[in-house]
Amino acid sequence: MSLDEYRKREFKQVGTRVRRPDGVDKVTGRAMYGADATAPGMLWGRILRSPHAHARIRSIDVSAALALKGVKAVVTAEDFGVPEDDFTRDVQDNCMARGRALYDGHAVAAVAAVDQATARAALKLIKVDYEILPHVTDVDAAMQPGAPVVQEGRVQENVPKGFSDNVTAHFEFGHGDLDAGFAKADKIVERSFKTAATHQGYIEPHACLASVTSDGKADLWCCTQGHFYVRTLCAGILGMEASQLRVTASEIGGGFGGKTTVFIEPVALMLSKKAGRPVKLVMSRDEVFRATGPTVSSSSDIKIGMTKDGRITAAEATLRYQGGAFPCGTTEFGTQAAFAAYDLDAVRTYGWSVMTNRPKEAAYRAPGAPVAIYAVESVVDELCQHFGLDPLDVRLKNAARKGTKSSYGPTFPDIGLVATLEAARAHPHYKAPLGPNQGRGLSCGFWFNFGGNTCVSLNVNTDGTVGITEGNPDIGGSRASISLMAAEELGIPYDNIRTIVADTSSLGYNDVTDGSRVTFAVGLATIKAARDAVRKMCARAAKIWGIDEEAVQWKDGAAVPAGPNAGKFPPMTLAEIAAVSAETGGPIAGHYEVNADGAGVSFGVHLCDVEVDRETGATKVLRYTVFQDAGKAVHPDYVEGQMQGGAVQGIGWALNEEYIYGEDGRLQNPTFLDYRVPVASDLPMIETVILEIPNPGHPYGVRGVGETGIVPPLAALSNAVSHAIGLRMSELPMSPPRILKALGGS
Amino acid sequence: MVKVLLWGSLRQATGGLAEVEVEAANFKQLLDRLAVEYPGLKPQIARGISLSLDGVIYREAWFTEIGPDSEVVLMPYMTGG
Amino acid sequence: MTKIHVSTTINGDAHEFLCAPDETLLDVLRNRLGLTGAKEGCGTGDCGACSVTVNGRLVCSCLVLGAEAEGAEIATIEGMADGDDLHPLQRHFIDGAALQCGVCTPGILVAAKALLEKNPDPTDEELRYWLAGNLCRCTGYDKIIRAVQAAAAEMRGA
Amino acid sequence: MRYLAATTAAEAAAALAAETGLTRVLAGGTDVLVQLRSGLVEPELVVDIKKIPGMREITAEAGGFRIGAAVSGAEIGEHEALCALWPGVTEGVQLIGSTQVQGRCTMTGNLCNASPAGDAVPSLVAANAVARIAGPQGERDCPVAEIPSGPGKTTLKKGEIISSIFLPARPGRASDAYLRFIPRTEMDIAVASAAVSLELDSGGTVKTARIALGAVAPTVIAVDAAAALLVGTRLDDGTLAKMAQACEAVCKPIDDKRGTVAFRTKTAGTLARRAALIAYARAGGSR
Repeated sequence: MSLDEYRKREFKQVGTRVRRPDGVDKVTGRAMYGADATAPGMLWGRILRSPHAHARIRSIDVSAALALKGVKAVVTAEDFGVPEDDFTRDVQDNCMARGRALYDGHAVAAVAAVDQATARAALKLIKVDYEILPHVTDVDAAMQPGAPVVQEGRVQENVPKGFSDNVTAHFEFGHGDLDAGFAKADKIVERSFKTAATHQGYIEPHACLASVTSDGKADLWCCTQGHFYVRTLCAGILGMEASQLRVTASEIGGGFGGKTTVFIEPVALMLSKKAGRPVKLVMSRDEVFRATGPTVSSSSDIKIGMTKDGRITAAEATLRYQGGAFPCGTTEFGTQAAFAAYDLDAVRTYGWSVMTNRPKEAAYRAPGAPVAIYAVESVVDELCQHFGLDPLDVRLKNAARKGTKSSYGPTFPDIGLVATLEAARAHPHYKAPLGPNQGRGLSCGFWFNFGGNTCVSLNVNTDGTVGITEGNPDIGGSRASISLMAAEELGIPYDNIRTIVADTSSLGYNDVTDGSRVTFAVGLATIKAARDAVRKMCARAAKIWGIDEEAVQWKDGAAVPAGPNAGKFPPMTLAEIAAVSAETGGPIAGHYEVNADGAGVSFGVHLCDVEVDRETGATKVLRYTVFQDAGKAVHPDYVEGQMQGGAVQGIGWALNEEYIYGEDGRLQNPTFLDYRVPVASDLPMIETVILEIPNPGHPYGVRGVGETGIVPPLAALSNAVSHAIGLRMSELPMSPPRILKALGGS
Repeated sequence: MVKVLLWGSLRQATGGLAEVEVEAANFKQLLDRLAVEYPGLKPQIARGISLSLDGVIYREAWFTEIGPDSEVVLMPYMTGG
Repeated sequence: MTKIHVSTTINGDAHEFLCAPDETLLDVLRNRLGLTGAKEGCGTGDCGACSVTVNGRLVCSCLVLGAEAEGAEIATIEGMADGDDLHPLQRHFIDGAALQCGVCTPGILVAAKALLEKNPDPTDEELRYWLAGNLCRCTGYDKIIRAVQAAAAEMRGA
Repeated sequence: MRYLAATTAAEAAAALAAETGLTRVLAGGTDVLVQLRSGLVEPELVVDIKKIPGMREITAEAGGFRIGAAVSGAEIGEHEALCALWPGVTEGVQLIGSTQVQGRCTMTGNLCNASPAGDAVPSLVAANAVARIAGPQGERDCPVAEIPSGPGKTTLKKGEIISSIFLPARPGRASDAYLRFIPRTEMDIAVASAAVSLELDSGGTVKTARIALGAVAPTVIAVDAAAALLVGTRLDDGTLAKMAQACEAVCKPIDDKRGTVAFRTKTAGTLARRAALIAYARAGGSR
């Protein structure tokens, strides 16, 4: 595929703040989320989970549960086959433990019953005979030879000898002569960091409604970031043909990466298959925390050398990620992203993937990057402090730009980092005075972004309106953006277009809503589908006018003769062409299918002011400003929303959010009471500055914006706190006890 | 011939070379040649490799054309949240 | 468990239902009455997604037993708009993009309405503390605060 | 589980006394429903006391106030005279949970839940509040401080319920204050807390003082030794520092997911010092 070259243009609709099409449904309580659907004869499912961090399952006796009146089916791992490929098997084993429970909260059995109370009662009748095994939850402990091994036989060929079998993968990136680089430095700072695991914390627990009929057909309704992928996984796990399993994505109550895989869907399908009735399965919050999504926890060592005038001479990072009880798919991204913001002659990053007895990590907004960049940006800040240099000047001096050989290999094309840093430097926030016990921190952030498989249909209705059918769950207003791009391309009002997210039977495969891909890739496909429809409408007009198709062009929502030689015909609008579509050849529709590339990387810079109470260690965020390159902000409200939401998730990560494990390996805080996501009163307004450095790979210049925003807050907060208290913090979260301890107050 | 930059931990499959040269006009040919000439790369190719071509990342497109002067960098298969 | 017969008023309409003694008002609304606008985000009163008012008082319906609804006046998100006329809060939430995924939105709207009835001109800080029991993970609260203030200003006639 | 909406205290007490299985009293339900939800508690009988006359009322009595057991936090916060007389008690109650929880939670429920971290309890203890208890043997009064006996445990006997809490009258120059520490600004359980109640003489010198600490021992504790240090002073910095040390000296907290022993101990002293200053200013003192 050749890249779709960006062309500068004046936008008429893109860039305006239109009302989202799902707005009224969502403010009136009508929108249907995962747990909101019902079906005739529906049963309620419920899952029994391991209370042990690590245990061999000797036997499961379900007879008493099955004997309970109202129980219609019980499912254990024995009901499933064993998939051949590692990936599907891991997903399945995470949904239902096979032989061994690998973490506190790991599913071991499930029931379907006529009501929730009966399902609850049935779980208590299931007898699981566990043999408790030693466990490990800390990343550094899990790497040591002799650590309890979470799973055998998972070590990749790239792992050097001498580690525990929990170390499954090793990555190395970078270039240049480190020794020579460090030799040129006037100061080298080496520091180690730790970060706790956090959860995506979406407010809607996972929920689904599965219906399998005796002829082998199945329907699944679920909240997911990617229902096509749910179909792939579930069909693989249940041995079904994709055509027989139709998956419909409900409205989704947040995902942030955590709803990019399956947890309960295969179980609900199996329960429905065995019970012969529809089964609804809804997770409790406790289950969400114990058995889904968390991101990695990490430990890292950073070494950076700098000259006294602020030039980085060499940089090295070793990043150790634990991704729970299965091989982790996050390490490589953090390891690549660590130094992405810098133009370096000598750089090396090493990544280690480690298994522990914790839930299988799921993607979380720019997976791997926040903790890597947190550690790097902390050390850069420390060096600036050492030399008394302005941290923005130093970042500008070392900033990656067009032509920079990136720390992960490729040479950057047009990127927006310098413009973003300059915007931060010019902003009043950067010069605003600070009071006592206050500090200002800043950090760069980066994410790769990608495009991916996308399939869009655009139907021109006979009344002159347009329906768009796309396949990516709308997680933050994407239907509005997609309609806007179609409106721009077709030259008709936004309100004449309705975009819907179709089920898996309606379109070709669409990748998951992740990688900040939807506005970029679905937008691109929508523009191309619109152009396809335009070409067909021009052909109809050409027929009507009796001229060549090439002699017709599209202008302001109408077909017009391409020039004086084409003949004199009044413009024929989309509505006029649509009205006679039956007479001119039938329905008019545009299509586009692509595996989109050229997403264009995204950079951001965050500025943050905090005040620390030196007697309690409490941190208050006083002011926060986000600068980010959006390429082109199609719907600025929702671009700002991504920047603000990402920033606040990062603030939570920096200050209070953490998975806390006890000595017994059990999660101590699986509630929103003790897993402390930021509440409204914790925060100031989050100011946003959108930069628009067009992405050459998109016709409108769009870059993904969803993920980068969570990357800088960790270091921005840590740097701000470190300045406020005059001590370098190196562990997240910077909870009050940790800060007070650093201050020597307790 | 196309020059291909590998990430560090793949060097063990190429006898320590961080950059190798293979005959390929597109991504598919590149992966196929790499698997033949450096069999140690096969497990990683099976797990997934993305391609950066002149600074633009391609996740999996086999028929992406590679010119003789293109900058070609291998990357682990990209995903996101 | 023997079920309990409950007569109540929901959004101005009389309702009767049977519920188990340990069934929450949230489960009754969602599973017995089809009012799925109130969401269960936690079931323990920590997220506010199930907010409703009972006799004018803002509560988490997950922390109320269905049986306690006997004789009560309950208001849910489904009763907030007057037919096709959206409440100013609802309009400003759409116009101000104060929702992304929207799952916390019903609870926040019900909570914000309860505040404005008590205090038509809250400061940002009062508003943030009032809404502290309504978790939103998407927006960072910025646009929510702005939208509620815009609605409050309109309702004051400012 | 059976649900009983009792209409008299006697009916409630009798039903609770007669039940051989596990029972729970339901006022605001903000703790009871969480327990039910967890599945760890499966009571045979839940007695709702909200329909009992007087349970939802705040009444003036002997210059003080009697607060029915089912009065919600929000209702307490809206009672201007009560808030003026006992600002520390009322601010403590109003710190329980969210606005939504305030719509339901009660001071008495917070007391009977017997968490050492309950936000309503330290101020009640510092205020010398008295609980009125209805039981199978009739009514009795008991100092609030004697109700909790350990985490989740109370001294109430089978069949007994608290029907109201009495806050006594106060002289002119007296006030109280409550502070707690939580990692966020809202929605957390106190990691440490302190309530201080002061009476001043006409010259602004402390005449009597009561200090109670939360979340630093198995129950809320009154720290008389620390309070005694304040008497006869105008809360000079030296006195406050000694008082804070005396508070720290009696702390025996636990290390858990919410805070460390060291943090809880240090913070209890800090909060007691800060709360004392607030109470002092409220009582009309100036240093």
